[in-house]
Amino acid sequence: MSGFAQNTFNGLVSGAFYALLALGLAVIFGMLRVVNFAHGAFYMLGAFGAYVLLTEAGVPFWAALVIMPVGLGLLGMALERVVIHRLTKLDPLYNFLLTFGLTLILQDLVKLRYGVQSSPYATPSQLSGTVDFGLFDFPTYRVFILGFAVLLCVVVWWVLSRTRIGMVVRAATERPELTRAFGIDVSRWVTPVFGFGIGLAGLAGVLAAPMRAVNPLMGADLIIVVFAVVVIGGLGSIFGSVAAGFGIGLVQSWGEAYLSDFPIVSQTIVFLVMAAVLLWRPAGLFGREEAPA
Amino acid sequence: GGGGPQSGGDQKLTGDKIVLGVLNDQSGVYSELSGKNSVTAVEMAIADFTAKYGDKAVTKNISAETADHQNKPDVANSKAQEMYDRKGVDLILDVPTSSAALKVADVAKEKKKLYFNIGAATTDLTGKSCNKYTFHYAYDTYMLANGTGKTTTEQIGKNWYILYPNYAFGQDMEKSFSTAITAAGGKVVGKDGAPFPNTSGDFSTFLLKAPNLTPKPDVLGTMQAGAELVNVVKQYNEFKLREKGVDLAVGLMFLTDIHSLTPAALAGTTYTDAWYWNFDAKNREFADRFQQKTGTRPTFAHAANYSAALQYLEAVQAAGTDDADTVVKGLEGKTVEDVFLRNGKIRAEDHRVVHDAYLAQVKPQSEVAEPWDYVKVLKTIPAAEAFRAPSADCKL
Amino acid sequence: MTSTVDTPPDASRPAPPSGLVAVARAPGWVRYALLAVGLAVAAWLPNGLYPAVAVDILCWALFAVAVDLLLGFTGLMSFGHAAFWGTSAYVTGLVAIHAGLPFPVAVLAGALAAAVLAVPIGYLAVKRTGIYFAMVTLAFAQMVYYIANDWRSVTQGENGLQGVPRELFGADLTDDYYFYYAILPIVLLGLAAAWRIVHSPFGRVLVGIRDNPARARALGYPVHRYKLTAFVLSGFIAGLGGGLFAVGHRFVSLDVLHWTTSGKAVIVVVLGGIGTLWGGVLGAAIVVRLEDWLSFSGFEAIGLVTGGIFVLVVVLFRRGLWGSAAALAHRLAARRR
Amino acid sequence: MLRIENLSAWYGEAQVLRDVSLQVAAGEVVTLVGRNGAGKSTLLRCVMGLHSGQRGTVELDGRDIGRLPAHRRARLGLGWVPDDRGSYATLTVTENLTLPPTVGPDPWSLERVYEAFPALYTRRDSAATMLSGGEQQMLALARVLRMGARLLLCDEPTEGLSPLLVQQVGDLLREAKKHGVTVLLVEQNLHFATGVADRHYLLAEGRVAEAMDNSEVRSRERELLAYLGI
Amino acid sequence: MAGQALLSARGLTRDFRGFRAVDDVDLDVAPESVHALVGPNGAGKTTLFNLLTGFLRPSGGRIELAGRDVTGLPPEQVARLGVARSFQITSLFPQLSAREHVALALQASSGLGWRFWRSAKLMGRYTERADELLGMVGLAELADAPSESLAYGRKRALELAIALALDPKVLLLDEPTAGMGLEDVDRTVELIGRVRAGRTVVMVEHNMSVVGRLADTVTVFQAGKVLVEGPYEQVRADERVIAAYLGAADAAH
Ligand SMILES: Nc1ncnc2c1ncn2[C@@H]1O[C@H](COP(=O)(O)OP(=O)(O)OP(=O)(O)O)[C@@H](O)[C@H]1O
Ligand SMILES: Nc1ncnc2c1ncn2[C@@H]1O[C@H](COP(=O)(O)OP(=O)(O)OP(=O)(O)O)[C@@H](O)[C@H]1O
Ligand SMILES: [Mg+2]
Ligand SMILES: [Mg+2]
Repeated sequence: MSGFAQNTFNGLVSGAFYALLALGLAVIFGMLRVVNFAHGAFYMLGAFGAYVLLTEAGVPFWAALVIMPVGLGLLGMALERVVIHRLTKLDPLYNFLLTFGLTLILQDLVKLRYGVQSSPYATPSQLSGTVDFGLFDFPTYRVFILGFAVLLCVVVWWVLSRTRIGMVVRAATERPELTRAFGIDVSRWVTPVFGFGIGLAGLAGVLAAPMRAVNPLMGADLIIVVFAVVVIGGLGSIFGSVAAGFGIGLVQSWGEAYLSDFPIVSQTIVFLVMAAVLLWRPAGLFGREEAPA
Repeated sequence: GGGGPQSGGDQKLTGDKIVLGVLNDQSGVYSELSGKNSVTAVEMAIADFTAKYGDKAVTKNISAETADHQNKPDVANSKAQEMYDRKGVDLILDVPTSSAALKVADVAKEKKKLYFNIGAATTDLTGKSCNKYTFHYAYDTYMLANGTGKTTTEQIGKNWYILYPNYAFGQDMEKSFSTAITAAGGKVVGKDGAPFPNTSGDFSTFLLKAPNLTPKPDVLGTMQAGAELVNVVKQYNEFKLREKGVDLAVGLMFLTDIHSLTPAALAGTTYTDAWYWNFDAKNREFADRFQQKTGTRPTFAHAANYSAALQYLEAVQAAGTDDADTVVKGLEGKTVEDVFLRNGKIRAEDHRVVHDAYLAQVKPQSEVAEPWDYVKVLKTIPAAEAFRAPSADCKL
Repeated sequence: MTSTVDTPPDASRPAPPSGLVAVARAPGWVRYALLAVGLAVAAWLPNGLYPAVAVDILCWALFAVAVDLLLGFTGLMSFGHAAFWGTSAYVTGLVAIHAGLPFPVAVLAGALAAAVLAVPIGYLAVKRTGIYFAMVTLAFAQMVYYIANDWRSVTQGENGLQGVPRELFGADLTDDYYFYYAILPIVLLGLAAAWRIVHSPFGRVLVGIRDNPARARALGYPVHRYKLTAFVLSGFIAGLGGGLFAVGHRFVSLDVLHWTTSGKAVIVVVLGGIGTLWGGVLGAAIVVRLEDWLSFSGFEAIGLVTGGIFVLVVVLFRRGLWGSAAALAHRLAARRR
Repeated sequence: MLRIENLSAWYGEAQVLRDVSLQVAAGEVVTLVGRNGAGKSTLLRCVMGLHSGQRGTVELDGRDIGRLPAHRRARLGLGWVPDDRGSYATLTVTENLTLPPTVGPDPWSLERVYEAFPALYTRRDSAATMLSGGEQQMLALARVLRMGARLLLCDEPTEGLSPLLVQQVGDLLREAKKHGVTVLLVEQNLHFATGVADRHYLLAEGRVAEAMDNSEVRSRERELLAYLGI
Repeated sequence: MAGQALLSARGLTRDFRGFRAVDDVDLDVAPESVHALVGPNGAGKTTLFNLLTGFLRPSGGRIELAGRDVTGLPPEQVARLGVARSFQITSLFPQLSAREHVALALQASSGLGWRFWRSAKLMGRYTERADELLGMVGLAELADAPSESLAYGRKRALELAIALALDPKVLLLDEPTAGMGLEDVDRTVELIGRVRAGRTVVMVEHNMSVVGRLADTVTVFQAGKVLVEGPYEQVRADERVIAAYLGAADAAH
């Protein structure tokens, strides 16, 4: 029984990473109609940045947790200004391709400077203990991650659905010209949202640094799974992405624990779920049916 | 090496030169443990050879070529062909990644040119895929598993939980480990194949399971490599398994892995090493020279590349020709000794190059006296035991 | 599935990458001259390039053209075409190894297998369009990758399928130089087939569907079935390329199924020019040659270059090489008139 | 209030407006009539600052706004009802209405909008593009009223509306006019146009062919209809 | 009545997330008649069109075409059974020329669209007929212009040409004259008058003069339900219709 609880807890923790990444993707997609392939690369930059800050400037984890998301967010904003926004008028595929290219570039830049070997990053000392849950104990750091991620998801969801921001940005990306004609300076809204989404990826990266291997490729394969997560939850649905993120984390964890005799199943389970969802609800579990194409 | 130099008059070198080709990963996951620094090692071998023989050398025109195979077998295939055909390469060295390694073996066989594999672990190179022109240096899955599995069982603990990545390499390792452990009187109380590649980077399901098995395992044997190994170790520490009495043994680990994980994370971990830079004075001398050129300490792959290049040149020197068949004949059955090969022998039956191996243990951070000096050697595994007997599958 | 039509076809969404470019409307002699030049270059290629590289270019040209058939002419960007390229490579390899048939037969079997696989994947994927389609195909291809990875008894897993023979009625094809000429006709046939598809009544319907699927349905065209057919045809052509690639390298590795392979195929198409068909051939030649050169150059960051190309093309000249050249020629011609 | 001087506009190489000059005084309702393709919609887009290939002067209250970006123009009190209705698929009806900021002295409240267009109230939580054609038309008009724009640029606001609603829109425009709102109206329906407008410009082949007042339009109705049709 | 109707609906209903857009509608369209659907905006006319043409699945009820049950068939199959439609909001292929549009429509009824191994030149066989149809709607000179460059009114005309190209038994026209100048309206009315021979036409139209000139039967909808049905003059004078739809001023006029 405690085994099951532990596996569940673990599933939620790895789900927290999916959720945070999916959330960033969903914010960017929902608002800007851009599928950001480079999301995994920014996650990697977040983790790497934390490592570099620590080793080259002695900046501790807690400071990195603020500095990296902000810094990457600014980088994201610059990126949006310089290239992304030129392409929003075109088919979304172009931005997909652009960010794909960007992924290759970012990975290689880091690789050139720091090599491919994983870099060390220790758990912050305040969180290096374990928390006793009666039935089982659990690393404090994981408990922290879970709490932090849930809090963040709730806050983001609240801001975007309960304030004007979400509405304006959606309008601005759907019909930039028209929106401008209503007296809204589109770029002032869209750019920060893109930066924010990137910042979320960076944040997930910093959080991952003490737990996961920090290397230039850490986001590469992960992003495909996150894509599947987002398709399952409903692309652009904030709630759906977060829910699917945690859900897939759970399913994978259980799959690994109880289906270990069928490695092929536990490995492809995300995609199987995706296929089923596509058959049953092509728009994703929480996605709205788009105006048909 | 034996055999005196031939007189300078009747050299039979193609193009009157020797070209050594280093084909490996220069941009991917193996680029640090081998990569470009292996080229430097090969260049050192050329320099040492030239210095040794001076004017008596079979030629002074020895050079190194290199290409990046990006861990892609199809790239390795084209590059290997191109090296042999166009760049006049006489010997291809290194080639990590089993699929690429096996492919290049094919090319070598077809082009009838020499190939010393160093970077790949698959025993197929000396098993069903062996051929006349291919030699396997340094290490293989059997050596890793046998060394660590047997010695750790004897010296550290009998009950094992094995975690392996679910693909060819991991499955081979798991089998070899289980065999070695059982043979040494140990027991595998549990084993799990983790998804490979493990995109989530999470191994906690398995790590949590380990201490709850009955009987409780003494050792967690992980077969993961590279970044996955880093993940396993980080999470091993997170869940405080060492404190719970489960020691860590690693299937395949390079010096660079220890460096990136830090000895603090790995202290007490055992693994089998093919060579260690600070083992003795001879090794250290080589390591110092290497560090001058590259700024870092050599991994066993670097040393093996040096050794392989050197032994090839010696063989050519002895044969007086770079004709592949002649050189192969000279190499087969030869016993060799150099900075890398201790009690080395080039087996004629399957072209396995056997030598001493070492069971190593990572020192606690407090004992690390100088950068990169991370391990102590617990035991030297004699060459005769370290590698498997020639396989019946191999028909040269 | 609900669907409504009383919304503008896509006021909110801009038109997909444009197709039919100037060359198709160029005067006949220009087209014949281009064709002649193209054939001449193809016939000369292995004399100027390392033959193994030339063989790769041919295979990738087929692959790129297959991807463009979907992207440029049906408006569907498959980011998972490695599934078909790779499946065909494996099937070709297995048939060649175990049945000892002449390699064109093995390749045909591989391409058919790819086409068969394209049916279920296409069936699910064509339910979605645009970016969703890209993500869904990407995910399914990854699934095929994992299956091949785990199905060791057949695929040999990580080690790859070694020793695929180049059997052709006992002819000695070990030299890539001759092998190149042995596969050239097959490749040309594949390219001609793609050209024919694009310029067929079927192709016209595809373009219509690409631009306004609801309208096409109202005309009586079963849109999903057309898309699926295009998907399968594209899978077949990609499979031809993949099968030849397997025979060309005489082995098959898991890489043929990896998502980076799909990504590379799209790079090739975008560089050549989406919706230009021949742009893919040009793109293949450049990318393959460039990668070959880079891996000997000692420059470590190949991704920097391919990624850089990608960004530049997408930002600065979206028409790609072929498209830009065609547009330029068109403008010059118009000015003269 | 609005003065346009020698305005020309192009789509690529094709010129669609040729030296158009016209004026709209404050509080006036002026229609722009012309055959399909005469360039009426393009003219409105030029005024709004949404057309890139243009040359000429556009003045609002004596101030040259020709160089201002669209959102700055809107802030000066311009409200645009686009010919394609401009509904946002990703916003609900209420969001469509509350999206634009208020830009004038007399914005309508949401309640007032819903009172005037009960149909919108019942559909308030649907995505705007799911509305019927006519409902979307109402939404587009309601939106600029809610902004409180001083100068409305309406592109065929009665297209697709039922007769009853057409009357209502007429009433609305007259009402707005009473409150000092200025309207530049593109309209095909002469009958409707004469009902609400003070003056009319006839646009033909990108030029202003004639300026007329109501009585003139009524007396020449047959002739104009024939012209507009040919 | 039901027996003679070419197109008929029984109890047709459609919900959108709890909102009932079409509510238990019975409709019979007599063969070779012109049947007009009118009603306030949002009454459900377009939704009814979408149901009849298969673009929407009904939530309840049944649709018959010439006695055959066509409920729930996908749009392409409905189209193949001889039901052509135009769209209320213009829906064209932006990059194709007017002629290509019509050719594509003409080809739809043949199996030619599947011939991926034949030359597109085969489609040349439709040029003559396409030009003829374009001439009918007044687009002869614009046959080569890409449809995105056509002004709105021209696009409406092209919609009509496309629908005609399908040579349908039943022609469903959603506001065919919306956005047209008066002359174009006259031309369109005259055109519909011409093509109705041997066909059944169902149209949604707000322009009552067009309805008056063409329609044999008029059905007035309100809030998803049939309010009144009958000949034009009778419907026009109906109190309920005036109150709900026409408004007093227009009725007087
Ligand atoms: N995006 C475009 N590209 C090229 N030409 C265009 C474009 N939009 C409009 N045109 C052309 O510009 C001219 C004027 O178009 P505009 O839409 O202003 O006419 P209009 O008077 O509003 O017509 P309608 O009454 O049909 O709305 C037309 O000839 C049209 O073909
Ligand atoms: N896909 C949909 N989702 C939700 N509501 C819808 C959808 N389609 C239509 N509706 C609603 O159904 C009702 C009927 O719409 P419909 O388009 O059929 O009206 P109509 O009679 O054609 O009106 P108009 O004359 O304005 O075109 C409207 O209130 C509309 O908002
Ligand atoms: Mg207009
Ligand atoms: Mg309608």
